[in-house]
Amino acid sequence: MEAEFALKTEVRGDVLIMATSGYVNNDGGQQIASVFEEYHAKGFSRVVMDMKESKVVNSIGISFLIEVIEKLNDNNGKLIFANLAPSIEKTLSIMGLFNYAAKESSVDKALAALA
Amino acid sequence: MEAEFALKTEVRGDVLIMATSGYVNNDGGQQIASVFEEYHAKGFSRVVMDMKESKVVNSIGISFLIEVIEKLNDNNGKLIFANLAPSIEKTLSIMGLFNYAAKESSVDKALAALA
Amino acid sequence: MEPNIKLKMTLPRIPDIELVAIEGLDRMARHMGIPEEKIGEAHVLVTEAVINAFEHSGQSRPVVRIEFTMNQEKLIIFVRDYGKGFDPGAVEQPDIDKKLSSGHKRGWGLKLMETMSDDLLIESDDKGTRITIIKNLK
Amino acid sequence: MEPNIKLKMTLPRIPDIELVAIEGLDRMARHMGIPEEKIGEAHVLVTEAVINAFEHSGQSRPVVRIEFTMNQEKLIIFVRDYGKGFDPGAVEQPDIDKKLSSGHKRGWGLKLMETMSDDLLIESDDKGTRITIIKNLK
Ligand SMILES: Nc1ncnc2c1ncn2[C@@H]1O[C@H](COP(=O)(O)OP(=O)(O)O)[C@@H](O)[C@H]1O
Ligand SMILES: Nc1ncnc2c1ncn2[C@@H]1O[C@H](COP(=O)(O)OP(=O)(O)O)[C@@H](O)[C@H]1O
Repeated sequence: MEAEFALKTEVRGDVLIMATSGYVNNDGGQQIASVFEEYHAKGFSRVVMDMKESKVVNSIGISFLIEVIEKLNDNNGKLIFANLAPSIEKTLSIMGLFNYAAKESSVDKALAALA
Repeated sequence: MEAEFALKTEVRGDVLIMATSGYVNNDGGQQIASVFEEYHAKGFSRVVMDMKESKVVNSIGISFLIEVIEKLNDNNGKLIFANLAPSIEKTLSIMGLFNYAAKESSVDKALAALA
Repeated sequence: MEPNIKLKMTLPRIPDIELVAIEGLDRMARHMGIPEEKIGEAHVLVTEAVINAFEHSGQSRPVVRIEFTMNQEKLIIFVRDYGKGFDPGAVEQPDIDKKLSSGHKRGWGLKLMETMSDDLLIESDDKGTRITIIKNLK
Repeated sequence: MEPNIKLKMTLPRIPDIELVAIEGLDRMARHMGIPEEKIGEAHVLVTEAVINAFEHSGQSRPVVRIEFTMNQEKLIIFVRDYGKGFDPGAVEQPDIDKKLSSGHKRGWGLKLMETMSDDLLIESDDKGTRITIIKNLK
């Protein structure tokens, strides 16, 4: 069974890494958006979303990522997803998020792509 | 959600430690009984059942532990349960298993009690 | 006061399906803020009732219905099968001393349900069995 | 061939209750040996359908019914609410380019269900909405 949503953040140089675990529902999406906003206000514009520990998402949760992308676009920022489960990757793809964000198979590869 | 049953065994001196994880159902109980039988045949008669990673059991699974106790009784053996969740402890208590087996709050305490 | 919440399921006979009922119960209980200890005891009630309904009912294509009704004070679990029924009065009380030397180690489900519940009603005839279990949550 | 297996639930409106339906689906799928990839896609179908049924139905004390029928080839998901209904033809198709500059980022559920399913039927009137989703599992 999918666990409750939780979010861990880590900063590596000028990159913000947000790692989700559990079900990315409405609350989860809101947490992502507000933690992002906090760092964005401090000037972070390069973000890795590590979703390794999430197997289930819903479209409400994910719609908050569109907000993240919008804000990053405004100042030439970049978002890279890492460790997507196949059904989450398909969800993001149907929503067209990969027109505005990249994906990599690991956090290390995402960091390398941002370097 | 409770995970699938799995069993790990470890030998410390002349003590057999069996650690369950997940749902102790019919299959789980059978696995415990047959792994025990294997070691019992080699002469092990002191056993610690570590149930830290199990939160749900059923009475069919637990009834195999009566078999374990019966065989241990036949040659002065001893069984100690460790790390029981409250509802599992209550289940074993209602079944009267603590008339024939002990319980401790950790594997270390169980080993100390056997030493 | 928060009104009753209710969850109903009709379960197919597949391995460990009782864990789906338990998952539903857990979500309800967490939402209502029920203490972990009471939830753990309710797990036992659900597990034993569902297993019995599938195992002993003797239906060729068995289904089991389960309903949970919960408020802050009480949980009512209702389990129904469409099997051959049984006479609860005729079931022998299990005894660990006898079980130890017997070939039949099982027979603990009803005793566990009786001891862990606050009230237990069994209605059974040749059309099947309905078990109603009341568990106080305070 | 293994016959159809069937699981039915009537869900209360509590947070994340859709995960209980997903747990039931997972147990059925594992029992039938369905590939992980198909199960993951079915999760999306269930989640979106159940969330919509609770969120948009406008019932004062909402319940949602969900039924899974599964065999080796096919999964049929049926979701029913007793709400106010809607006209699926009048729902605007979401578009990421427009969403980026809009205040309304949501509106993806129906599109995800349509794209991930093999067939989707919506029947809706002022007595509520029934969604039937077919997902091929091979
Ligand atoms: N739902 C049921 N339908 C028919 N018989 C039942 C049912 N539940 C219990 N029984 C009868 O009662 C007996 C005792 O059940 P229980 O105490 O749960 O132990 P066990 O299931 O291990 O035999 C069963 O062996 C069975 O004969
Ligand atoms: N079960 C339902 N009952 C009533 N209206 C619904 C239902 N499902 C969907 N709708 C309507 O269709 C619209 C689009 O739904 P959807 O694509 O899932 O996006 P969202 O739920 O994010 O709005 C909803 O906003 C709602 O107006």
